[in-house]
Amino acid sequence: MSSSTEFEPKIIAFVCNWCTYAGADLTGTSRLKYATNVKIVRFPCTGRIDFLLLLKSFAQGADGVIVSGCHPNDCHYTSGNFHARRRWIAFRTVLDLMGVDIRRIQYSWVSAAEGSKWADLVNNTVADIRALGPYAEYQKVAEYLEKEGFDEEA
Amino acid sequence: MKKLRDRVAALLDEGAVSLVIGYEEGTKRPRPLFCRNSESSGKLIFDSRCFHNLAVYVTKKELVGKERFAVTAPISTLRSILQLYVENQLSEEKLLVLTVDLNGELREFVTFEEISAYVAQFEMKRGEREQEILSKIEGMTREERWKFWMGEMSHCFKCYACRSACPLCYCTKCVVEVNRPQWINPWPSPISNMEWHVNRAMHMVGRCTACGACGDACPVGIPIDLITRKMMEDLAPEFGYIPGQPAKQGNALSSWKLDDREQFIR
Amino acid sequence: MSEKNTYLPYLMTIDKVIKEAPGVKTYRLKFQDESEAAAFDFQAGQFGEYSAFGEGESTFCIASSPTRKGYIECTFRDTGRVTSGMASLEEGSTMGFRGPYGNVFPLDEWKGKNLVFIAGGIALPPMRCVIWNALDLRENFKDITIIYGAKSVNDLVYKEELKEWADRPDVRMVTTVDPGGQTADWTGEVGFVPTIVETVAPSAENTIAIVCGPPIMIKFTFPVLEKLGFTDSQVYTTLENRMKCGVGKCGRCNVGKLYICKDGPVFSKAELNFIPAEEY
Amino acid sequence: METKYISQGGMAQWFESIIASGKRVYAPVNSRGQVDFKLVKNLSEVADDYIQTTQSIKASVYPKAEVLFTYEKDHGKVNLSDFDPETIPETVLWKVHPCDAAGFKPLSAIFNWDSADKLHNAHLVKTSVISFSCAKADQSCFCTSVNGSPGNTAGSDIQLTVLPDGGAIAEILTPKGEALVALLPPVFEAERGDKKEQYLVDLPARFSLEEVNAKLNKAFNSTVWKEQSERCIGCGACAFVCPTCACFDIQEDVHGSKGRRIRCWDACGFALFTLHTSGHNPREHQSQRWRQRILHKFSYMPDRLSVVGCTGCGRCSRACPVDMNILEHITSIAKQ
Repeated sequence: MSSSTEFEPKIIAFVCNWCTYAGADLTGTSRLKYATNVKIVRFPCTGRIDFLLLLKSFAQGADGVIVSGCHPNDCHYTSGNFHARRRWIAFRTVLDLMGVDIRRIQYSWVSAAEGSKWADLVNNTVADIRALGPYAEYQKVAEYLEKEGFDEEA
Repeated sequence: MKKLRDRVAALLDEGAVSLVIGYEEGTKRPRPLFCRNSESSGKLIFDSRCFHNLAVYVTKKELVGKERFAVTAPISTLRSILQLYVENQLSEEKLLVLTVDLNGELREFVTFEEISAYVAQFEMKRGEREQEILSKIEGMTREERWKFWMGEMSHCFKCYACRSACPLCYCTKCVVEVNRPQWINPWPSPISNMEWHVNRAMHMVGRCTACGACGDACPVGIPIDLITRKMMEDLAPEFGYIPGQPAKQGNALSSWKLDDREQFIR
Repeated sequence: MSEKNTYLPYLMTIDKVIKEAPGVKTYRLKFQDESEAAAFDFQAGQFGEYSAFGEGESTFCIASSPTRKGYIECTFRDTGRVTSGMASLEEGSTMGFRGPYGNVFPLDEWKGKNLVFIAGGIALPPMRCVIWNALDLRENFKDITIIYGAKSVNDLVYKEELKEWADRPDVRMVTTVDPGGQTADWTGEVGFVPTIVETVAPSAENTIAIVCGPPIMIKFTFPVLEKLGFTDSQVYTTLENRMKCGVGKCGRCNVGKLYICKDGPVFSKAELNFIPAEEY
Repeated sequence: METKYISQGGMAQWFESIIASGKRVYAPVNSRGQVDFKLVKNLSEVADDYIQTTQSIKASVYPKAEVLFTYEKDHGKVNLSDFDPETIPETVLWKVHPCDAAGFKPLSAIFNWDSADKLHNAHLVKTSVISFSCAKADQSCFCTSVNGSPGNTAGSDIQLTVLPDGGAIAEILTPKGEALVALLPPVFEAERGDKKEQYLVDLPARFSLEEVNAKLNKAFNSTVWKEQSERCIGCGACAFVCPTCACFDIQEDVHGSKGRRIRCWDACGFALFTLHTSGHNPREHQSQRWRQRILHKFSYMPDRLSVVGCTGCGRCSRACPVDMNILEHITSIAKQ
């Protein structure tokens, strides 16, 4: 029923290979329906997901980002997700200080057995981002190159 | 001052050290001095205006050479030296640390344990400038913070003085120089400038000792030191370390706790 | 007045891909615009800036001879962002080229002389240009000797051409590999280039030696040539430094006062005496 | 060249007519504790009490990052679109110091010495410089030692020398300057015989360029480079605030099938500036890079381009985090 003018959020999901990717796979094989706004990028482990990738996603036009992996104690590499969790805490702190809209980054644990949790996660995130609207604030700045030579006043 | 000069001259004359990194009077304010013989020790000064972080030089191999050397270190430099030691960048055999304490007494630290005990007496506090800007930022809405920092970031022209002045930025190849993939664009633009400074802050988590060298070095006056300082303040209680003192249990991002906060994770 | 934008490359089509050695390829490039092709001219020794669109530009010599019209060739090793971008291109894809830049080998001055070409490893491409140039004008020169060495048999580039040169009666071809780099059926020499130059011992009489290779090879070959009686004005080399613009502006490639991109890349040993060796 | 008098009120009216003409006007503005050139609309925004802007006016004719051309890939083919000089707007730089205006000559010498640089020249054509002679200087200033002076008109289209009454001597130096005067001719009154020199700061020369040049010709292997550069931490602050430093990098910005090639500022002081792919680095040590900076400005450029690569603005000394003072270093080389 969506009209052509309704905002469809673009969402990039960075997921670990062992839990969330398998979980998302289960969502599909279980024939659970969920929003199609998400593009999945598979990583070996949440510990491998560089924080700059999240910023790159916004610069390239994403309105929201999902980062998801194994539940604590379930990491295929024992502690990758614990390291990732620490990094997320730090990353949220610095992004919040810089005034980046951290509501647009959704972190989650989704196991290989949680197909329905993945569907809920995506649906909820899409709804949240839809309510927030496009991340134009970030995208506008990302397009900017020093054309004028001197700094323009903001 | 005389005690310091005499001691440095003696160290150099005895051959106990081959180099002493200290301060001399500069054209605007004190600047780093490299004493390689006892004559130049007469130029040494050490007072409250000496705040350039000399720890930036102690990891430069072409500068310090293979022999034992000494550094005259105010508190900020001491903190950085400790952090560098924790990161296995320094050894006690190679470095002798001198300072003048609050009573004007010359002190010599042979072990890092001694430095650690000395540094622990000093609490990290915001200075007037830090307090003024940070409380302004803390009072802003998210949108205002974004506007504030984007305004600041638009001034950055990527001279990397912040990186060069930081004692803890000792990587031989920085992430900005990696071009496969090109993580951070080499030209200045507000977004890539922000990516660089966020990246710098992330690499400093649990390591930054808030010496302020990066902010002081910035030729265009961006208060970048406050990004890492605020990170330090906010994350120290969370990750269980004391600001300005190296974490005993390893660096914040190379360790973790089972009960790290996770209410933001769905 | 419409000035030309120096940085705007010619569009080229990759006409042919030749695999030379592990990681080393030669591309034959043809101009997409016929009027540009007709107006284009270069001389042996010159170089250009090659673009892989999406990755950037990289500096290589023009490896084909100016006597072979209608195309240029470049030989490169897949080592960095641009070269790996180039290596992933296929026949028929588009590349960019700016040039020709830099000075030239003074082939006219060398008329009636013997030529000795000494090259090592991936430094044969700049030499190949002038070798073919000389061979295509064979009657202009007396004896031609080519001494070429690489780390191993596998690392020799232009294998077909090495054979062709070896088979020519009017060329003395010596190929060598570093000790340990030979294969069971290797029939060439075994030894480092400077040593082989000493054994081959070309006469310095009325001869020009052109040396091109890694800095270490050049460093040890120059004294050998001196011992054989070559004066500084009889020895030529081409230098390489990192470049971005190719036209003397970006500030990278200068050696003392001289810009390799403008005053070089071809230098006689006599000219090298006036620039600081530590900067190249 | 013609000399006129313009009153304080006249200057304000003239400024307004320049703004009204639609040209972009950049002037020194004091904000965030720094004075730098910014787009302005009112004379009241222009900073008053300062010695020098942090950055030079270099960026007006040589932007920090500029698109050389754009391209689009389409099934193995590539379509190029060239840089268009028409996109550059008419720009007026207000209240430029003579040392900044003088920087255009060495900058253009680098960009045009062999082949013309289309981008730089496009900016140059569209840029007019209204300089203000200097009544003040600080201990970093040394324009008089490098062929300049507080009233040097090189590179300016109009130079104003402010008088005690708030008015100014207006030297109209070029056709571009005349065009600016033509925006409001009546405010340019007949000159009153004011002596310009009287209103300039007195800045004795600190060294002789010829002497420095002669010393540098023999200094390549001197130990002075290592001694002077020991405290240098290898950042690019000096190069980026310099009005004449022109070293650049060429980089690629790609988004899917579209891309643009970008020229951006670079600095010879960076460790990786000259690094070869092989790992070999001709200027591996900071001392070699410091030597390159000084020799390029004071030896190579005078010899090859007949222009000294320094205008004595002193910005590098002010910007340096570790007090690498160029005046101090050059003076000590001259005395050796």
